[in-house]
Amino acid sequence: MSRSEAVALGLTEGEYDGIVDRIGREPNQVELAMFSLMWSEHCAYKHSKKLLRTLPVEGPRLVLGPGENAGAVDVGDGWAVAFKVESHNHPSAVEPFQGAATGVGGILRDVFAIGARPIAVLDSLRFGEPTSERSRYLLDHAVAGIGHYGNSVGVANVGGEVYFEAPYEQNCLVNAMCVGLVERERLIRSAAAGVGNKLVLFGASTGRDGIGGASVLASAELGDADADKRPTVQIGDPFEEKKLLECSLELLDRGLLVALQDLGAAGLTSSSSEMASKGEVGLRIDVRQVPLREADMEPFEIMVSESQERMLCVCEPGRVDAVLEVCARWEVGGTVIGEITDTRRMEIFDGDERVGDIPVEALVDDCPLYDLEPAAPAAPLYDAPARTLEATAARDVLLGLLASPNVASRRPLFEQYDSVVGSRTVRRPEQADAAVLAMPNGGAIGISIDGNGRRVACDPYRGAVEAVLECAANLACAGAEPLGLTNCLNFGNPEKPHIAWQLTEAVRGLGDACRALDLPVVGGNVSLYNEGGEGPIYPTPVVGMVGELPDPLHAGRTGFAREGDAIAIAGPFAPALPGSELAKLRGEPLPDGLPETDVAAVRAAQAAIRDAVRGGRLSSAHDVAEGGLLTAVAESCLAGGLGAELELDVADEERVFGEGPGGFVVSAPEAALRELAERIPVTIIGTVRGESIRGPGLHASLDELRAAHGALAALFD
Amino acid sequence: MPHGGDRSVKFGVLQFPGSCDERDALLACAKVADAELLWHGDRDLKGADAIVVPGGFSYGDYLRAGAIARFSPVMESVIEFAHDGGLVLGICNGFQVLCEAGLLPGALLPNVERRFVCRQVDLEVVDAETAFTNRCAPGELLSIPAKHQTGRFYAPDLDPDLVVLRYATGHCFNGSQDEIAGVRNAAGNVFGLMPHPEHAVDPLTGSVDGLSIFSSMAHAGVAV
Amino acid sequence: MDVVSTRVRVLIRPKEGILDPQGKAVERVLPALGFQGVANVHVGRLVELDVNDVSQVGPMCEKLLANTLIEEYSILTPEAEETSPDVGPDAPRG
Amino acid sequence: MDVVSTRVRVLIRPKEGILDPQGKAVERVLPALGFQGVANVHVGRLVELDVNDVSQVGPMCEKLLANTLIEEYSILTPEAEETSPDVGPDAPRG
Ligand SMILES: Nc1ncnc2c1ncn2[C@@H]1O[C@H](COP(=O)(O)OP(=O)(O)O)[C@@H](O)[C@H]1O
Ligand SMILES: [Mg+2]
Repeated sequence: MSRSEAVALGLTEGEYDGIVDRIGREPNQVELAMFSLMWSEHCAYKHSKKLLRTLPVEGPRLVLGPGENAGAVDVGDGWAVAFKVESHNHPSAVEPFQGAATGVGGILRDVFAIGARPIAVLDSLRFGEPTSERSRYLLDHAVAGIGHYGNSVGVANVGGEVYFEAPYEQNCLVNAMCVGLVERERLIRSAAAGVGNKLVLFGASTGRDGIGGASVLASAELGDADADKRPTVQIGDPFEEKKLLECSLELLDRGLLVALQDLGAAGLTSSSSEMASKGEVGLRIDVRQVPLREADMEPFEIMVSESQERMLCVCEPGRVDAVLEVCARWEVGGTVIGEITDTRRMEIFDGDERVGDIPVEALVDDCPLYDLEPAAPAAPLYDAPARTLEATAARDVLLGLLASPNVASRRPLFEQYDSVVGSRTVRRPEQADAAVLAMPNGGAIGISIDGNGRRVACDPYRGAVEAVLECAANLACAGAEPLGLTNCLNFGNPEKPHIAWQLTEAVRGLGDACRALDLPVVGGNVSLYNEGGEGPIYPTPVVGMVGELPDPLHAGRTGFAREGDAIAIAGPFAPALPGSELAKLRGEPLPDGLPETDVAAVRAAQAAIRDAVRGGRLSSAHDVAEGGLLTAVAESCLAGGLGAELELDVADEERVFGEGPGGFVVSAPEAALRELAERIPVTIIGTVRGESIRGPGLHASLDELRAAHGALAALFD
Repeated sequence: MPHGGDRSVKFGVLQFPGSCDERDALLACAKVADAELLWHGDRDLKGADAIVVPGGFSYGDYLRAGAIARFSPVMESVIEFAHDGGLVLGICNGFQVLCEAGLLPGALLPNVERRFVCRQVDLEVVDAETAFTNRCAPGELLSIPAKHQTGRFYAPDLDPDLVVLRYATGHCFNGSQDEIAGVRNAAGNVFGLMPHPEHAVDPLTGSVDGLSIFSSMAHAGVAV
Repeated sequence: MDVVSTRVRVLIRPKEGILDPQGKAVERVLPALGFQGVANVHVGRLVELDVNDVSQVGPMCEKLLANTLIEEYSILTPEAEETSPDVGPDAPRG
Repeated sequence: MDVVSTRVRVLIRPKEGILDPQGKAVERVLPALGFQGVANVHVGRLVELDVNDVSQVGPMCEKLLANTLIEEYSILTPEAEETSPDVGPDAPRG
């Protein structure tokens, strides 16, 4: 194989030379295919690994940190919760239905690969403005794909987020998070162990799906040549996944496995070599044993195929029959394809012929890591958004905000997802700021996913801090205390200094926020090169968080619940208009920087809110986010079906529509609010009453609010 | 026991490779009686007094929802069991399986809006005398989640006496004929509905109204 | 063995009179994409299969491939004209 | 107006090499129902429509009816033999 072929596969000349150096000769086709994937950005994290090492990964409740297929935290009584978020951006930009569906499939496998039963999915989406036909198409099909896959496998989709911003027009983001439940002692690792043990592939047969797909796709900017990459889309089959899931868990239940690993990006190549690397062993694989969907596949194609719904396990030779029996019962066709050796080499055979022979370490660990060369941009990177709102009267601004795509109700999306399967969903979407799921030990967990890319574009450091705080605030409103965090770093081309700067600053923000909250990062994913012809996406670190609450009966609610309750704004809330949703609707350019946040004060406010919710002292709690205070009040009105009488100076736009972390709209009897005021700032702003929002200079009926808030329905005709 | 079920009754809950709701159904049954999962590939109903065909996607729902599942070995036994008068409840996909198997009248078509919808709906008890609703009051409203893409009930020339549950006004999102949510067979021992009573058996998750379906069956199971 | 197999296509569509929301949706979208003069759109299923015995396809449809309460089907074989049980090609049976 | 419309059928199926779990599922269940000698089962979609201008059907398929990334289609008109873009009926285009 030649250097030019290596370059065509996405390697640099220097990397190619490095490969030749490490194996002592030119790689053949199979070896080059394997290297090109394992040394891709997607698998090797070559532009992000050094940064990721700066994130805190320790915590008292940590069970499994980064490095495994999913991270996990302890939720008590022997139970652990596993979770991870992953991107499927490029595949979804090419084929949104299958791209999003297989994104869900992939993250489910990561979770059951460590032995956890997936119990929840959340999805985090970014599209261009819905005025664009392409954005509507992507939205429609991505949501349908997510629903199709998760609903069919029977994992509740309990939350998510979607933003519409012009910079995502050419490059949508589809991130999916999965949460699983496992008894701690049942967790299984992916390290291959035991020389002579057998490698069993089970699940779907192998076709040409995604050959040169995800890895190459995820490592190259999408240009006009998209069409050429199309034939490689992966197709998902959730029915196969469901069988694979049950089969995997049964294999573990019966104690038949030494190691388990899913096949994701780079297929058999990455799954097998990573198992070998972690276990410090070698593997011998015969591609001829791999059940194929298409007869004439080349060994290299078999090694890199990204056919979905496949798993790899290691078992002792004496247990092979039992393993294959369980596979047969679940109709997922298990096949022994190789065994563990002590060579620390990946030896690939086609029958008797050795077609590849690479040191595991060279393949998995030796990819050069690059230093970023960050430079803050001298001029704004992003155009000002288009002006879409002219109104200035508070009522019209409020209705405009409620109808804006980033604020409007997500019901038309989430109703396409089964949020109740499993019978443990205590809070569904729009009932609370975080989803709440009951746990087998009588407690519950809260889950949220968040990340406002526009704020990060304004200020990569503070925007990333805000994403973490927002997620934690959502949990606090549900009464949950964060235990751990996962993240997906969606950025443009890191080889460009300004993108490198965004990435570096955002990771610094994530790390600082996590340290300030004493939260470990349990895992995550990085998606780079998210750029279209028109420039990079907004830098979008998506943060997923899992927290615990002792008693699901006291899970918080967003909606006002009782006429006569006092309404208050609580917390160290210092709103500002620049960078807000209202500023966007008014077409204002992004500010260069966001106000500094007193993270410790926000943390204290979250603790106070959480305690009050857990104690049953608050009727409702909702954090102030996009659209500011008045929008948050309106959302609590709509969620509870109750109006509000407010004493607020609505002419003070900064106060009622400005944004910033640390604010909570709460409702409760006055005495409870006085008690809360002993811990954090609390200002009573009105009373829960009637069927409208009213106050000096403000009147809008619940029906008017509801109609505005329902704006997204029109996108799903 | 809150709903006066009877431990001497035993539910069998079918499990297909793609069932999603069988564990939830099993737990719901276990609240009122004994319950056990029955594997799709086995013909043995293990002495069950009542059968639940749960929701999910049985065999992936390829071709048509429930089309392939009806030919499974366990369904052969269930068909026989039903013909002998045994109580059979089909939920969502299970309802579709029972229609495909000819145990219930009609068929289920794609929702008028084509999309999958997951929503808490109110169901009106039209007939409170059946083996599946004897613990309900006539006209009572049950709040139960519905979640499906193929739930538009269609049965030309349906005997109106067979209608057991109807969607309350404004709650029928799928376009079902006469807003029918659940029907029984003429003999009264087989019942199917699209919404999911097994997800409404615990106040924590929003409603306990689904429990009365299971406790009615447990009650009727003793009587049989 | 010397069995010759035949490629058969089964066309399955919603019975007449049954609301076909998929067909309606396509019909509604086409004009917006610039396609005029389209009517009576119906969306159904296509099953293609190689069979040794073409006479078995009818029973397969009745038993599995179609639900004749809601669907009608017709069978296309390479030699024969379109066949559908009982009736001619333009008024396929239900 | 005197436009004559034509009933056209569009047959859409998974492209070769693309996973077709439906086809596989049907193929697996048929023998169990007593139907032997069936192979290569594929399940796809059927769109039937009346059009004034048959030449528009190809563009409709490209733009809306088929997902040409993963599906291939062929067009059946009453007069003409089956047409599919570029290639003959037995090797429908991808
Ligand atoms: N942004 C991130 N923060 C923390 N950990 C990360 C991040 N991105 C990736 N990781 C960790 O790096 C490892 C490799 O990730 P990935 O290649 O996505 O795994 P997989 O192939 O199992 O999906 C995982 O353990 C993952 O959790
Ligand atoms: Mg993995």
